[in-house]
Amino acid sequence: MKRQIPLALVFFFGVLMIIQYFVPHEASEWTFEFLMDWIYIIGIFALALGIWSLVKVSWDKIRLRRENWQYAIVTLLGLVAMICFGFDYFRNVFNAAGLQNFMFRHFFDYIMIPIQSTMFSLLAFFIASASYRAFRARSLLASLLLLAALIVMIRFNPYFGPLTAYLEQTASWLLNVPNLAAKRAIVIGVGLGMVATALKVILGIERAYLGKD
Amino acid sequence: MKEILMVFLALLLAGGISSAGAQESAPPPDTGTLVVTPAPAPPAPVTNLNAKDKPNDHGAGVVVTWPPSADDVVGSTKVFGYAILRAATPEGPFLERGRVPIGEGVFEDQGSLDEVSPDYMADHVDYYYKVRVISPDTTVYADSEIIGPVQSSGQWFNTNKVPVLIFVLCFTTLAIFFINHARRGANLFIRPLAGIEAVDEAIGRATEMGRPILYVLGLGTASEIATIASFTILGRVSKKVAEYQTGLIVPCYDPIVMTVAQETVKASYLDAGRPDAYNDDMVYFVTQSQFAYVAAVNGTMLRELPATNIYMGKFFAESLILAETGALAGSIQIAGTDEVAQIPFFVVACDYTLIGEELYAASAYLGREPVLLGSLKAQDYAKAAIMILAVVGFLAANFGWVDFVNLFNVPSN
Amino acid sequence: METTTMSMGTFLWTSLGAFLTLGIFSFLYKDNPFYKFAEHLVVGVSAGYFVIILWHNGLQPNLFNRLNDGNFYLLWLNSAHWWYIIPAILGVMMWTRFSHKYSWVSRWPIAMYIGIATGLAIPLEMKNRVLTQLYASMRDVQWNNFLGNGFLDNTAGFSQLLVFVGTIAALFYFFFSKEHTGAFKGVAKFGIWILMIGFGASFGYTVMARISLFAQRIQILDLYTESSWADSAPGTFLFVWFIVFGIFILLALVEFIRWLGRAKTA
Amino acid sequence: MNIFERMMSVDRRWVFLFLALVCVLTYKVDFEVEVRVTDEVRKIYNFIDTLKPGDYIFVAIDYDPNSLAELHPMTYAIVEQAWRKNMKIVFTALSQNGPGMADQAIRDISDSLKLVKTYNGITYPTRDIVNGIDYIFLGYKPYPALVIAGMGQNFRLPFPTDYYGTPLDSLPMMRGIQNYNQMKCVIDISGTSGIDMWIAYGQTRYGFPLALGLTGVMAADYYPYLNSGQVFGMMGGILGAAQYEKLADNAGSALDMMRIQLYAHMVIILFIIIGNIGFLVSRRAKNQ
Repeated sequence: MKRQIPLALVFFFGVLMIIQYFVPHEASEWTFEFLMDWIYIIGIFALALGIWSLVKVSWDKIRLRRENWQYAIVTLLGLVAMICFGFDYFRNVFNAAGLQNFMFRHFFDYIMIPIQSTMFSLLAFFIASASYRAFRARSLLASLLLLAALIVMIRFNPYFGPLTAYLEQTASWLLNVPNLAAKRAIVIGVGLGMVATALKVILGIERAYLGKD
Repeated sequence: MKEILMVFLALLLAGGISSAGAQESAPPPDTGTLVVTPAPAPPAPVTNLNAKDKPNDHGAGVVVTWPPSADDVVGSTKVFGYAILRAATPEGPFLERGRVPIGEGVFEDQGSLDEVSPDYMADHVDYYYKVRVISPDTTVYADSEIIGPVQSSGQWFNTNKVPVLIFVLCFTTLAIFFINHARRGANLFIRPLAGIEAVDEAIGRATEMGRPILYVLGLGTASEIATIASFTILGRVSKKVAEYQTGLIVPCYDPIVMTVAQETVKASYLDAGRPDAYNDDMVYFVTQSQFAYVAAVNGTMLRELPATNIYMGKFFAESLILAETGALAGSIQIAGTDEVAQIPFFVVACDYTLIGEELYAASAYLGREPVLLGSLKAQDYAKAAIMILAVVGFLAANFGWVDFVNLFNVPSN
Repeated sequence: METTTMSMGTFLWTSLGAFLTLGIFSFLYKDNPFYKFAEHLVVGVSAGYFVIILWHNGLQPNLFNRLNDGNFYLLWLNSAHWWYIIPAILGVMMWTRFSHKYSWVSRWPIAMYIGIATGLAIPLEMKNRVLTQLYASMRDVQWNNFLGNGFLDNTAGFSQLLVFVGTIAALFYFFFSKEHTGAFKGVAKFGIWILMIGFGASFGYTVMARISLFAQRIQILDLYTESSWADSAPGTFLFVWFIVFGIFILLALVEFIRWLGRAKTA
Repeated sequence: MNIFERMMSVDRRWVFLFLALVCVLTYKVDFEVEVRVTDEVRKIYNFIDTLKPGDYIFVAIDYDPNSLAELHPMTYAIVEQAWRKNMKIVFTALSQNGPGMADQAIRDISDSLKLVKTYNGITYPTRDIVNGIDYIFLGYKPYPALVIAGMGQNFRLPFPTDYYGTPLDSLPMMRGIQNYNQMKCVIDISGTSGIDMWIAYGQTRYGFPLALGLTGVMAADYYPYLNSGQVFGMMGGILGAAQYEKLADNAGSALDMMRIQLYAHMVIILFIIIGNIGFLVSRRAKNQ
């Protein structure tokens, strides 16, 4: 009961969706629409798990006074504040007015955007320090990689006079020929890998997602 | 004044006669101009036209094809284009369904399936078609004979997609054959991968130094292929960790991945006969926000100073930060991802990197599990087939044997 | 980027944004309370944001709108689209994932979801990644224009030949059933060379991506400082502006003095 | 410890400081960086240029604040060009924080539409952008693959109402609009793996013309799809955005940022070369 039915479900829905791809008839379009309608709703409930898990982790952190527990309060306050603003101070929960709420929008524009984009701009510094200390031409392959990288990085640099056009052409050739061949092989390989793993899941061979009971 | 009237009447009569069989199609508009021009001869009507149900569609579609009319010659002023008319009965009212410019020879009459829409076109109902050659002057045209009855219907199999079906079926039989072959204990050869040998070495190193192993499953969700492969590798790594009693830290990004990882690690500890050593805190959820997750994992790295970091799964922009901080913490780093955009960073900053589907090979090789082994061999033989097909196709394309190449061309609707 | 004068409200909000930006940048120096505050704040705020988006954009239109003609007490069974309750129930079943005893209940919706996701993926991924790329590699090489016109011509015959041979060699590198010995060793080596050039090209492109993230932050801070100076009544703005930048300048000074102290004793 | 090992052991924060100084100083000096246009970007511009007023295009804004720097300029340039030519746009945002990005972009571009501007010699009058007439914003749904496949059937399947909660059928612009067939093209501006979903579940299944706006990280990996014709045009990273801004004669933050890019790249190249010279010297010293 605990394992047979989920595996049967996976097999049934998997094969159904494969057949659906090959059948243009209106009935197959109808089943596709019907299943999609259901999956969106199930998917949203699944994502609610993530929120619940964050709240649980933060709450445990506060209750057990774990390290940095004061900041967990900031997390929960931020969560509650956004939910309160998003529902327009709980005035209208069932219409999308909350999305236009002044505080909701400003929290997004002046808290989420600065923090998230600044966090990623740290990457520019990490690349600088990594290129200074980590990117070594240890082997022939690594030096090949670095050489190609340098050519692509110089391509829009105008300070090479007559050489600029050649650099630009080399970089464009590099991107359109060897890079194309490499990425095509990877795409074919990854495609086969995806189909293989998806097949194993449908045939019930791959059961990791169910876990052991 | 009388002569003008007479000529006018003649014009009307001429218009009436020439449109033989035209029932109440739009009456020729009153030209009203006093200039009298002899009625130009109507263009040659279309002959032996053909109408059949549109193949590979979901119904309500008929394709009408016709050879160009005799006057449809390049630059001819007589033919302006073709109009296609449809009626429920041979005598019934003919409604214009569409126009096609000069030189065209095919028209798809696509109706709608839902009864409410004005363009409703029922399946399995007789329809009659005729093609009208229209000239710049709307009063002058020539109709072809009426053909029918023709019925539109939805097909149960899209013949354009046969190549995809063949590839999927061949691959499925290949996979099932090799998996059963592997299950019956056949020793299937896989060449050793540098990255995998390093994983065992690194687990040994972590045990000697008595420092934990950090395993990051990446940012993928539980249904993504790379994450499923990463579960298998995590299963194997945690089995070894259970035997050697080394610490294991698994910060997770996605709640479903976390719960599945917990069960995988619990199962491995069970297999290693040490269910007591497992506690849920080893595998914990951090956050669903990408960068906050990375900052938290960095903090763990600098605090715990793990001997080995293993990154297996789907990684995005944060891969460099993980590898950089890992290098700072002085641990051996083994990475594997099928996220092609992040592989250069792992190749450069980590000791070993599994490129693209070497990650899948690693989960098969490490797991030595017949199922993974079988599916990997199936992929290998499929890859061999593709390489051979590509070479043959390449030679075919270069020596003019084009229809072999077109076998692989699948239109996308 | 022309500077616009600011109202008081916008100024305060931008100052908050600037403060948080500098808070995150302070992580470059070392992990400090400002960074932790900003990091934990964004985790909470983005989770809250996601809840609202999932509610207003997800459950509201797809589930509640369709059920609102029924009433709550009859479990919406009397609404016109009563069958939408079933996915909702399946969704709630997903929540049993956390209770150890009933976690097997959550396997049904997960099985359904993974079944549909993988079933959808197989034909499409096979066609999109394998078949289309295979068809694209069967191209006729322009033997007459083999060396191409100009320095390194993408459309030249030798480029097209190199694309084909490179693809085959790189594919062979990912072939795991044959030990790379003898002639195959050369093919695999050529394959990994092509792969490394491909990764180098990605690396070069990625460096530009990372730098533009930091460059945009400079643009925003520059625009913010310029427009707050340009305002007619700088009195209040100057005061708040100094607080925001002042804190970090002060911190830098403190660290610099401590560093000097350490340099003397080391 | 020879000179290179001492150089390597310098604290990484000095490296950060050096890069920050270089970038800030180059931003303060005003000079023009000449950008040459590659034909992957030109194809997108030409395609949109040939479209007529009243045509529908589909813009998918699938990125988060963390790739705003490269992708916002692309969205601004394309959407402004489309709206200036009186085209109608259907927006979606399939990444977690996408709705906020799209909301901000729509607001900013509608404001900039109120100014009279001349691009490539053509003067465009002010225009008021009205939701429901000039654009539809469908909002967010989780699991992009299933949403993209669903929209191929009918937009109303995954999106019964738009982002603001109004049902699609009550929006004048959506009359007669069923799925991708009524769209002249789909432009996916994304920083996540949502791009593969658009290619596999969208273009491969429904066959509409697809153009991509990618972050620099992913740009190099999509050349196979450009070569095989699944994608007709591609803008890669900030350079792609700058090229598009140059073509549209609408200088925005991308062109303004190019001078920082130029000098920062020189810094990185310098670091790599120095690092590797140090590495070679110390390795040769070790071998002796």
